[in-house]
This record gives sequence, structure tokens and C-alpha cells, in this order.
Amino acid sequence: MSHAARPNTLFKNLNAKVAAVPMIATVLIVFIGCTLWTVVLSFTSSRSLPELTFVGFDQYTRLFNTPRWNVSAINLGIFGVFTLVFSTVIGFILAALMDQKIRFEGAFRTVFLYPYALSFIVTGLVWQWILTPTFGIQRVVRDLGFETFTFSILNDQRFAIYAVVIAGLWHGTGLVMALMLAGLRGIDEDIWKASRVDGIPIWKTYLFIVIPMMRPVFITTIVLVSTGIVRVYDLVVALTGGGPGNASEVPAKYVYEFMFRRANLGQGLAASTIMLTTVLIIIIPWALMEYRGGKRK
Amino acid sequence: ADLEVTHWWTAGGEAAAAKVLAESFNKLGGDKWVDGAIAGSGSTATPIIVSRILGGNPMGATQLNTGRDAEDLVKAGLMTDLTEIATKEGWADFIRPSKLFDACKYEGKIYCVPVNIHTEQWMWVNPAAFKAGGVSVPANWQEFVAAGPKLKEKDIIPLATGDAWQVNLIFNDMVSSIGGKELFLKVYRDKDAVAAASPEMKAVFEAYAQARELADPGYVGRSWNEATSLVISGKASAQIMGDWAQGEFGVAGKVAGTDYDCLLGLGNNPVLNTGGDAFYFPKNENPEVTKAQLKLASMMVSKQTQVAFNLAKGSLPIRGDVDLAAANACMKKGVEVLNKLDNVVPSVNQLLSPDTKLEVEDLSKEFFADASMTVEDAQARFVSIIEQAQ
Amino acid sequence: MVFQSYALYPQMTVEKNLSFGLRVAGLPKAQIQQRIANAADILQLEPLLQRKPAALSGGQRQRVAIGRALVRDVDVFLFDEPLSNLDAKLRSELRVEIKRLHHKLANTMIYVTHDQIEALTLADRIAVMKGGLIQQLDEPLTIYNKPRNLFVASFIGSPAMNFLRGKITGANQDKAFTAADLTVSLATYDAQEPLTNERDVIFGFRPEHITINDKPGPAGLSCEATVDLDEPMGADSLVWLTVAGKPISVRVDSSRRYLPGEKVHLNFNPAMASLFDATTENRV
Amino acid sequence: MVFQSYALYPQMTVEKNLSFGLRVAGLPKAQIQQRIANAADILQLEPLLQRKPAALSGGQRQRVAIGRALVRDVDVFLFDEPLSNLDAKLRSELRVEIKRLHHKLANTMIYVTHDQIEALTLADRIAVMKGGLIQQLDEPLTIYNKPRNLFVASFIGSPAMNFLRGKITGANQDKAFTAADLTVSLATYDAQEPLTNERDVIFGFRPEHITINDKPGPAGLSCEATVDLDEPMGADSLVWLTVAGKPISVRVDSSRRYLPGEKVHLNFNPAMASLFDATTENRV
Amino acid sequence: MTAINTISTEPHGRRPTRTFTPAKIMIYGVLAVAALYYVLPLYVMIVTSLKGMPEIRLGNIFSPPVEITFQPWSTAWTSACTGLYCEGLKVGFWNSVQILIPSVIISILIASVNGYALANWRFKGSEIFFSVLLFGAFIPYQVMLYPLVIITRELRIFGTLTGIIVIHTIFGMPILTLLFRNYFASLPTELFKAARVDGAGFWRIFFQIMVPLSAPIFIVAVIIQVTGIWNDFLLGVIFAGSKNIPMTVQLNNIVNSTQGVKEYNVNMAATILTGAVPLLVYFFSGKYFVRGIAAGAVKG
Ligand SMILES: Nc1ncnc2c1ncn2[C@@H]1O[C@H](COP(=O)(O)OP(=O)(O)OP(=O)(O)O)[C@@H](O)[C@H]1O
Ligand SMILES: Nc1ncnc2c1ncn2[C@@H]1O[C@H](COP(=O)(O)OP(=O)(O)OP(=O)(O)O)[C@@H](O)[C@H]1O
Ligand SMILES: [Mg+2]
Ligand SMILES: [Mg+2]
Repeated sequence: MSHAARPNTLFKNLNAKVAAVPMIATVLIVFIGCTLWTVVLSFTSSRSLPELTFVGFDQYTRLFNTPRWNVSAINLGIFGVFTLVFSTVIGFILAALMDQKIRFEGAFRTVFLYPYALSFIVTGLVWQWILTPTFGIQRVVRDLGFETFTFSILNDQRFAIYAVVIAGLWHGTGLVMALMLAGLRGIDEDIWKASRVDGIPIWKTYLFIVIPMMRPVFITTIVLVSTGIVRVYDLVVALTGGGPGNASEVPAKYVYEFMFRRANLGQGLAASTIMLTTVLIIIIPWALMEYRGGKRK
Repeated sequence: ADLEVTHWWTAGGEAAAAKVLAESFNKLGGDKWVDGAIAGSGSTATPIIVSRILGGNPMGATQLNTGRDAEDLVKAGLMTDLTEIATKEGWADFIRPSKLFDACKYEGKIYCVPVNIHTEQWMWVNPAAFKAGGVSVPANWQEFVAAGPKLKEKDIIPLATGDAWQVNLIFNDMVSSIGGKELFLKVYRDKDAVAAASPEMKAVFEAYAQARELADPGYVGRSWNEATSLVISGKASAQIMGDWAQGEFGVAGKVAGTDYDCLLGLGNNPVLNTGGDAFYFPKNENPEVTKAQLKLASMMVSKQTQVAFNLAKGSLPIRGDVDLAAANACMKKGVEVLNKLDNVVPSVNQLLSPDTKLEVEDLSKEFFADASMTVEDAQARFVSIIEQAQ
Repeated sequence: MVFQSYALYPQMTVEKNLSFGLRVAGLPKAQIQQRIANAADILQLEPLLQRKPAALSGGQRQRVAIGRALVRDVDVFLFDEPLSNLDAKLRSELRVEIKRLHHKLANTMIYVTHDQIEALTLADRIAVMKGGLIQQLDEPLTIYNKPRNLFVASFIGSPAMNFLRGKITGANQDKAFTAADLTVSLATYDAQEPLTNERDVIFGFRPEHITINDKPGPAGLSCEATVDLDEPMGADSLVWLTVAGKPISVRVDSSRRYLPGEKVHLNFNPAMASLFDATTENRV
Repeated sequence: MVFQSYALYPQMTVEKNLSFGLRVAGLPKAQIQQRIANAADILQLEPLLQRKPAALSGGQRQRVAIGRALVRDVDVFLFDEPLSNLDAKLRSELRVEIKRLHHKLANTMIYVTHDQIEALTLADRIAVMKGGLIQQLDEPLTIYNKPRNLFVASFIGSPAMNFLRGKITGANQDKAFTAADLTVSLATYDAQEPLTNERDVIFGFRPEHITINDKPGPAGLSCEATVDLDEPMGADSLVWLTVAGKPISVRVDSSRRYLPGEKVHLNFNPAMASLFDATTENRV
Repeated sequence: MTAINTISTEPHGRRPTRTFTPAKIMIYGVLAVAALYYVLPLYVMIVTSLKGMPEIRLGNIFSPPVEITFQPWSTAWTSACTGLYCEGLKVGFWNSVQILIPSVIISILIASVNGYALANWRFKGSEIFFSVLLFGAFIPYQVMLYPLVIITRELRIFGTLTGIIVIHTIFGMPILTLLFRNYFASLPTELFKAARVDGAGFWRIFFQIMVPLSAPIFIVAVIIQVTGIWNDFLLGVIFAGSKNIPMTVQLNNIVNSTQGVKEYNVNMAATILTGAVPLLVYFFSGKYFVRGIAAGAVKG
């Protein structure tokens, strides 16, 4: 853009700078300030209140020796991979089906999208009701006569995290579908005609032509979904409370609990720092890609 | 002034008890109790309460577990000093056991008001359920374990419990009841890793493993009073829970000794701890509020309030000098033990920092949920937690 | 089929783009290679085979799109406005290439375009369509010189044909077109139907079929006009004049400039003009 | 300033669009009214004043955009490719309107365009730019007929000028251009510097400056050539031939068609040709 | 202008036909099954909320109510208890409205100005600020909680309406700014330049040129903020103060304070009531949401 300001005058674009004050303040104080604060204090032995007694990497050593943290981290991995893969795949398939000139498109779209309007607390509660063995699906199926039917993922510490995945997918896939649909609608119709003329079957067209063309949409989606994954908290609290045992604990819950309930700020902040680092690891490749993308444009 | 009081007493009996406090306070006139109940449990409410105090928007008074939960806040000078009124009214003279009161002291000053004594080493049983299962009411843990299979056959849940802190409560109860007072103090007070690794402790874990077998899978996400109502309705035969469960039995109109019964210390070692609820009064800028705080504090320990409140809550009063004629069979059992003092231990809240306490909770709930976790593994982890405890 | 928007698969190299349809059809590798080599040769795509479409210029992209049709070895090509998205220079270059390709392959090509220059230069026969109906199907020069109706006449030709609305007057063999103070003899006009007197007609003549003189020409084929504007376009100029109160354009050699307001004389050539019925808009 | 993309404010009516700048400047209402009326009158926008841009055709939008510049009563207009987004027909219409406007207002207009027809028709003077440097600043016909360097020569003119690479040969007054078997006398060429023998030069001549004959013309100004393609463009045709192994195009009247492979004779007119140094690419 | 909204939300090509080919049947089949998975929870909530407690205990969660009762709804709205108060959700509802309206307006106002400044008035460092801001979109709330408590305490806005509005504005800023920036950047630059040539300044261009053109993205922003703020639990419970407890917090209180038996029907009714506002927003403007997402997110 040619109207980039000359850098040397402070008063050039003064209005813009004034208008951006809230943003700059937020960035400097909240995002940068809080991040630094977090990182610094993660090296202290702060308990309820922040104090500057530095203990080196002790908090980190403890963090990685805590089974609960390790379970949380693994759970986040499981939740992340499954959520990413399934929400993208299901979201794309739904969007592709919706793009087939179907009737009632609006109704289907609303149905797929409405869970996104509900809070994680509500989502968690509803799915808890549905998945509770004494009450939900298991009981219903047993009442139908299948006495031995077992579907109690909520109470099985091997599967509890998958219950979170199921509820999370229910909540978020609609948004992915909407993004994908927007992406599909953005594809030149001539591409479809061209592949028809080339005699390429529809599924191959999707796989080899359309999906590669939708790369930016996929990146946007993956980034959006990833942000949600890293901060998953409410859903776990409402659905499983982290249980059974620690089977469905997640890092955000670990952080929150150590900060406010265990009166061990240092430990909570060490966990925060690890989370922040993870986020950076996700973002940086994306940012680099975007930068290159920007140049290509 | 309006005095906002936060607490997490939202179950039936608890709410009734809170109401007692509110009404008594309002009756004093001048000031008003503004109820700030936060549903869930201590785990939901504590962070909110703590963050509000830290955030400089303190409530007038708040429930917090006596013990080290509030220690840092006191240390930071965020709590109103109650020493003056406590000395004037001579709290130290009538609050018993004195250990309970000690928990409110920091550097010789008083910062909280204990309102009740909660004892946790109880197993509540429904005789009717045992009868339905074709077994006699057990007298101790071993008998109970033996009765388990038969109860299960009859589709009766042997042990009703709930997630997280509830199973941890079972574990801690077992440390004192199965392991005995000595073990309890060595492990939790002295942080003695050798004791934690001892065969006695192993027995505790083994008993805990048995409890794991006796619970139903539906325990996940169940609240403690739901579990209690399972026992009340006879769907389950027993629950290991603190004396506050009695509040629920009371609300349901059940009579101790006939409709339900209690095994103190799981019928093994009759050891009780003296935990309890306490109220803290965060420092406030408004002098009116401070005045009201002191008024509330004084009211909370008054005889009248103590009786009415504890009857509703199912807990024991903090004063030795109140008339407990109205107390039921189970409460009397408890008072007996308390009066002897031999078998009284401090609560886990007082002995362990929240951090260590919740480490233990993490371990106990993980063990409870994971049938494949062996007693040895669990004990090994327990030892390392005790070693690192501060 | 070749599309206006090229419709290349953006993530594939040119070679992949060309071969994708063949691979899907399951052709043997060797044959695919050979066809691509052939198409690349014809369209001079060899140096581009390993590039992605994003790295190609518009003209190169369209050549690849043509190549994609070429490798499929079809009997009929369908071009849907293949050059519309290119700039003028590329357009005229690629136009010639397509024409060459046509000569070389000698198979049927159907070519849809909005650009009448493309139509005129490329086609053996042009179908001018309007509202889904063919208006005229003829050889290019016939369409240009003898448009069947007013739409075709105004659609084809740039600068556009001039139109004057008027009446037919005059005696038997001496029919003439009259509009305001202008009268043009229609003696040499090749009418398709009898020219009845007083009929409302539109007289159309192309800018290049009028000459400008400084002196009046033969009576009935000449008139006076005022220069309005002079647009030099390089080789020739377009001179805008006012005749019978209407603006008309005349194409002249650019060696002589005309000044606004200058009075000149125009010579008409009715043999090259077109006459349309004012109501049916068909050629008479 | 008038933009290629019109840049009208889509949410405002035409009238609001025109008055926005004036309102920002805080002009009195009456004056705004008067200026808008004036601009609307000049550009025939009256019937459109209450419409929104979305309800206008491309040409109307561009007229509004011009109007927006007009009401601001400026001394200099800057047009940035104002017609590029219009289709050919509208483009040529609006081009004439802009020219009329220019005549009427008689103020300075700077007009940026990629379209050389626009440049040639509208400009009093044209600056041809390349890479930010002015290549030539001259009147349109000078630029067209005497381009100062190869870039200008190839940029201006459609169809483009033909170029042949060769050498200068011959005696003093009898200089000639030679490429392969072709020799063209340069006797009538208006050289700006001495034509030294054996100098590598590029000989450029526009398609309309060659004539095609069936018989050979005067020696040294004529050659034989083979027809390659014939592109009828309505009024005239472009015939592509091969001369000295290179393709060249010649513009001829479309009344005669040429068949590929036909042998014809070409007559050159060196007075209208251009000669460039092969290394500096400047006119000699 | 044609440059705006070039992505259509209509499917390509002809309108749907009535003919049912096997492929069509399969498409509808798959969609229907998927739809079932999506509506099931809502269905469970609704039928349960309409049943009486005895029926809930006997039947299964999927069976339709035999006897429809609206009692749970009125209980949930007016008399469900949390602690000592039995005033239902209505208090929380009005609290939420009180938080929602200023938060939505202020956060969108600020974010749109940010987006505009970033898209059209870049200044030195603006891109860096933007990158950091984007990074902020990824930071889990829990991580920022403690320092924010301290910051709001220092600003003396902790536990006040102002406090919670500021917090919502801060957390809404990254993603909204991104949306607005991308949207404004997708508007033709010439429009901005033309307004500059016309002599308009920063604010005038924003309010008179940009804002009127940005309805789609404003709608998306409103949808995002309304649902986000309405559904928020953690921030509300910590920063809003006891006088402004939002509806979700009250819902949590009602659902988790069991008096004797769990009143599933009341809980479900309360849940639906709490979700009603964002649900209505989605039902009525889902189409604009998809369209706006296309304009603001996908293109950028
Ligand atoms: N003096 C300069 N210094 C640095 N960058 C420049 C300068 N002039 C132009 N640019 C950059 O070059 C690019 C093209 O500039 P501009 O749009 O003015 O070209 P243009 O000649 O008008 O192109 P077009 O013919 O397509 O309209 C822009 O990105 C602009 O930022
Ligand atoms: N026979 C038909 N019945 C119904 N709708 C049709 C029919 N033919 C075309 N259409 C519709 O008309 C619109 C334009 O069609 P199409 O793209 O073929 O026009 P076109 O002449 O190629 O236009 P352009 O010249 O811009 O390429 C499309 O939306 C198409 O769906
Ligand atoms: Mg078409
Ligand atoms: Mg430009």
C-alpha cells in the first residue's frame, strides 16, 4: 500500500495513532506485560501472592514430574489431534454436501451451526446428561432390550477424553463447516467445468483440485480450531470435571487450579509459560506462511 | 451496612444452615446479610473468592476452609484482625478443641471464626439396603467389603460416592481409620516418608483399592448429596462422607439409629479430625462494613447461633458449653470421641498446604478411577508427594 | 473446452495440468508423455512445463488452457471467451496463435467471444447472437458489410457504424434517403426489397466508407458538414462531424488534421451502406 | 483525480458523491447546489442524481467520477486509467466525451493510460514512460510516426510495428537496409545521423505503410513475400507474411482476401519507416 | 460496487431440482444423519424440560413428554434457588443484558477503529502491534487471569461493571480487529484515496465512508460478541462483581445446587433459557454470519 507513512514524523497519522491507543495499550500492558510477568514469575516460588524469590527451573522440574501435568499434556494432544482431524474432515464433508445445490440448505446450516452459539458450559452439561450411563444412551439402549450394551466413556478413564472430543466436535464443527462452505463458494466454477471436461470423477476433483485450492481456508480453520483447543477449559469442567481421576485433565485447568486454588502461583505460571510456548510454536510457522502468502499476493 | 457473605453451601442442609446465619444476623438489625452463594464446591468457589480478595473487591465475609487456604491472604494483610473482639469475648475459653482455634491464628492474632466442627471419618449406612441385599449391617470395613458382592447381585450399589474430593475424603479417612492415628500423624503432620512407605500405609491403599471395587461407575460427576440420596433411597447401601451428610438425612426426615446408621472411623479406629468451616473477613475500606464484620463474627460464635446452625448443618458446635439435647445418636457418638480428645487429630487442611493436599487428591482420585493402577505404584507416588511436602 | 478464466488447477505444474485428465483416464505413461510433448511443442510451452500457473503470464496461462484441450485429442474445440482476460497486446498476439493453431489442426473450433475483432479475424463463419437467438450466421465480411439487421450492424465494427434516421424519397429509379437537409441517392444501393416511398428507414454507413473532401462531390452523394472533433489514432484518425444534426464519425488518413468547427464536404458511397427498416430493424 | 475503479462511495447517491468533498470543505449549501448543477449539466448526470452507484452502468459511473473532480473546480485534472474497466464500446464513447470536456473546460488534464488509442486520440502531448523514465514526450502523431526509440515504436500502434534486424549497406547517397535477401533503399529516409555502413540496425515499419501488389514494384523498394495468414477485421484486414524469414503484418483493405501460401509483392515506403540502432535501440 | 462481496453465498449454477437421483438421496441421507447428531442434544433438552420429575425418573431421556408441563420453565425463570435466594434466572438475565450491551458496543467500536487504522493508516510499528495482538487471540484466558486481576485492581475497576466491560473489550479485540482489518483491506483502496482527495480526515472517512460499507462485518462482529459475552462464565464470575453476576454463572449455580434430588427438568429449562439469546441470534442471522465470515475471515 502506497500510503504507508514516512516514519520520521511523530505527528503524521496522529489521528490514527490516537485512535489506536486502546489497542496499543492492550498490546503493551495486557499481552506483552502479562506475558513477561508470567514468564518472570514462573521462575519464582510464589505461592498465593506474587513474590520475587527466584528458584530457577524448580517449578519446571516439578511440572514435568507431575503425573497430572503429563496426563494433561497428553490429553491436550489427543483432544487436539482428534478435534483438528475430525472437525476439519467432517466440516469439509458437510460443506461439500451442502454445496451440492440441495434444498433446505438454510435449515441444515442452522442445525449444524447452532451448537456454536451455546456456551461450553451448556454443551458440557447436555453431553453429560446424554453420556451418563445410568441415564443417557446406555440406559436407553438397555431399555430397548440390549441388556449388556455398554457405552460409558464418561466413566472410563481410558475414554473420558474422547467424550470431551465428541462434545467439542458437536460444538465446533458447524463453524468449520461455515468456513469451508465459504471457501467452496469462492472457487471458480470454471474449475469444476474444466475437471468435468477432463473426465475427472467428483471425489478426485475434491481431493486433488479443490482441497489444494482451499489451502488458505484450511489454514484459517486450523488456526481458529487450534486456538480453541489450547484454551479448552469450560467444556472439561462442565462435562467431566477432569475425571474420572485425572483422566480428562487439560493444561488450562491445571494452570487455573494452581493459581487460585492450590496457592502455588509459581507452578501455575510455569505451566502457563509452557502453554504460551506451545502457542508460539503453533503460531510462528503460520505467521511465516502468512508472510510469504502476503508477498505472493 | 450490607454485608456480602460468600460461601458454597448450596445443598439442602447447607442452605438451611446458611439461612440460620443470615436470619440471625438480620435480626440483630442495622446490617443486612447479602447472600453470595457460589454453587459447586470449594473447588469452584475458592478461586473466585481468592481472586476477588486479590482484586481489591472483597466481600464482607467469606467461608474458607480453616487451615492454610487463607494463610497467604492473611500474610498479605488482606484480612480483618479479629483479635480485639476475640479477647474481649474470650473465644479462646470456650472454643474447643483448641486446635481448631489455632488454625485461625497467625503470629498470635486471630483472623477467622470457626463456626462448626466437621468430622469426616464416617460411613453412613442404610440398614434397609443391607437387608434387601440379604446381609447383615456390617460393623466395620472388613465386613462391609465381604458384603459387597451380595449387594451387587441385588443391584444395590455397595458404596455410593462421587468424583474428586469425595474419593479423596475416603482415602484420608482410611489413613486414620485403617492406618490408625499414629500413621495419620506421622504421614500428614510429620511428613514422614518412611511411614508413608510402611506396610501399614500399604494396608490403607489396599482398603482403598477395595473401595474402588465397591463403587459404581456412575460416581463420575456425582455430587455428594446425590450420593447421599442414593443411600437414603436404598439404591446404595453406604457412603463414606463427612457429618454434613446428616443434613441431607435430616432434610429427608430420616432418623439416626433407625432409618440410617453411622460407623465412626469406618468401624475400625474411632479417630476423628477436627476440620470445619470458618469465616474470614477480608479487610474493607468502609468502616461501617468493618463494624458489621465484627458483629457477624461475634454472632457466629454465640451459643444460640451455634445450636441452631449446627443442628441444621449436621455438624458439631465449636463450643463445649452448649446444650446438645437435641443431638441425634450419631452426633452424640461424635461428641463422645471429641470429649476424650485422645482420638482427635487435626484436619488434613490444617496439616497440608493446599498444594500438597491436592497432590494427594490427584493421586487418590486417579487411583480410584484407574483399576489398573497397582497399590505399589500408588504408594510409591504417595511417598514422593510426602517427601516433597512442605 | 477452453475457459475465459483459464480454470487451470493452481496447485499443479503446467505439466500436471496437461496430464491430469489423461492420467485419470488411465492412459499409458508413454502416450501421455508424447501427447504433452506434442502439445507443448505446438504451443511453445516447453520452457514452462515445470512452472505453476501462478508463475505464468496471462497469455501463457491461456496457452496452457488451450494445451489442456489439445492433449485430449478432441474433434471439436470449444473456446469460451478465451482472450477476454488478457490485455490488448497479448490478445492480438494470442489471436494470431489461435488462428495458426486452427490452420495446423484443421479441426472444428467453436469460439465464443464478445470481441468482434476476434470474431471477424478468426472465424470462417460467425453467428451473432442476441437474447439466445441467432441474428445472423454468415462469413465475417458478409456480416460486416451486409448486416442483416440493426443489431448486427451496430454490434459489429469499431468504431461503430453511423446511423441516421430518415425517409425514402424520390422517383422510381431515383430513390434517395432523406434526413433533415441531407439527401443521399440510393441508386447504387443493392436493396433486397422494393424501396417504397415515405418508408421510415435507418441509413447506416461505416466510418471508413465516407471520404472527406474540401470541395463538394457529386450531387446526391455529398453534403456539407462541420468538424466536431478529430481523434488521431495513429495510422488513421476518427473525425467526428455533425450531419443532419447528428454526430457521425469518419475514418480518414491521419496525415491531415481537422480543426473543430472546420467546414468540410462528405462523400457517401451508398453501395457500401446499409438501410434498415425503422420499425422491424431489418435490412431492406 | 479520477480513478480507474471509479472509487465512488457506494452508499451515497450520485448527488451525495458529488457534494461530499464540498461538504467536507464546508462550502455554503447554495454554492454546492450550483456547482453540482453545473457539473451534472456538463456530464448529463441530471437524471442520475438520486441513484446510487450500484444502479449505474460503467460509463455512467465513470462520468460521476469525473463529475466529482469537476465540482472541486480544480486547475488540473488527473485521470488514472479512467476507461480501463469499461468495455470497448463504452470506452470509445466516453473517450469522445472526455475529449469534448477537455475542449469545453480548456484546463490542464493529465491522463494516465495503458491504451495507446486513448493516448493518441486524447492527448495534446504524450509522455511514454518505461520503468519510471520518460522515453519520449511529443505530439501524438510525432510519437506515432517518428518514435524516438524501439520501446516507443513497439509500444505505440496496434497492430504493432514490424521490425526487421539487419545492416546498413551501400554507397554514399545510396544507403540501403539489408536483411537476408531483402534490400530496401533508404534514399528517402530522414536520418538524424550519418548512416555508417555495416552498422547493425533495426528497420521498423508500420503495417499500414506497406502496400501489397501482385506485381513487383520499383527495385530497392519492393520484395516478394509469402502470405501466412489473413485476418479480416472489418474495414481492413491484417495480412501476415514472411519476409526475410520473419513474420510481418500488413494492413490492407478488406475487399481483397489473401490465401495462405500465396506469393505477393510488397512495396515499402522508407519515408514513413523508422530505423533504430540495434544496440542503443535509439532512432537513427 | 462489484468489488465488495464477490464471494456469493448462493450455490453455483442452477436452482435445485425436484428429481431424486440415488446420489441425491445419499447426500440427503448423510446430511439427515448428521443433522440428527446435531439436534439430538437440543431435543433432549427440550423434551426433558417439558416433563415432570416422576416421568423423568421413569422414562428415558429421548422419549417425548407424556404430559407437557411448563412448570420447570417458570421455576427456572422465577424461582430456582441458588443459596438463599430463590429468584430464578431473571436476575442474571438482566445482569447479562447490562453487561452485554455496553461491552458489545464498546468492543466493536474500538476493534473497528483499530482495524481501520491498521488497514488504511498504517504507521510505524502498527504491523508489529497487530502481530502481537493476534498472538493475544491464542492466549488461554486462564493464563492472563491473575495479572488481569492485579491490573484491574490497580485501575480500581475490579468487580465493577466497567471492569467487566473493559475485560470483554480486551479479550474481544484480537479476533475482531483481525476481522475488521481484513474486511477494510478488502475494500478498494481507491475509495479511501478518493475520500482523501475529497479532503476528508481520519474520522470522517471512517464514519461516512467505511462504516456504511461494512454492514456484513459489523453483523458478524455483533454475532461473535453477543454469543461470546453472553456465554462467558469465567470472566463474568471473576471480574463482574457480585452485583453483576451474569446469567451463565447463575445457571451454574442453579444446576449445581441440588436440593435433595436433581431437578433435571428445571436444569434443562434453565439451560435453554440461558442459551436462548445466542441461539436466537444465530437462528435469525446465521446466513449473514456465513456471508460475513467469507468476507472477513476467508478472504484475509
Ligand atoms: N517512488 C517509489 N518508491 C517506492 N515504491 C514505489 C514508488 N512508486 C511506486 N512504487 C510502488 O510500486 C507499485 C506500483 O505503483 P503504481 O500503482 O503507482 O504503479 P502504476 O504505474 O500506476 O501501475 P498501473 O499501471 O498498474 O496502474 C506500488 O506498490 C508502489 O508502492
Ligand atoms: N437455458 C437456460 N435456462 C435457464 N437458465 C439459463 C439457461 N441458460 C443460461 N441460463 C442462466 O443464465 C445465466 C447466464 O448464462 P451464461 O453464463 O451461459 O451466459 P453467457 O452468455 O455465457 O454470458 P457471458 O457472455 O457473460 O459469458 C446463468 O446464470 C445461467 O444459469
Ligand atoms: Mg459465458
Ligand atoms: Mg496506476
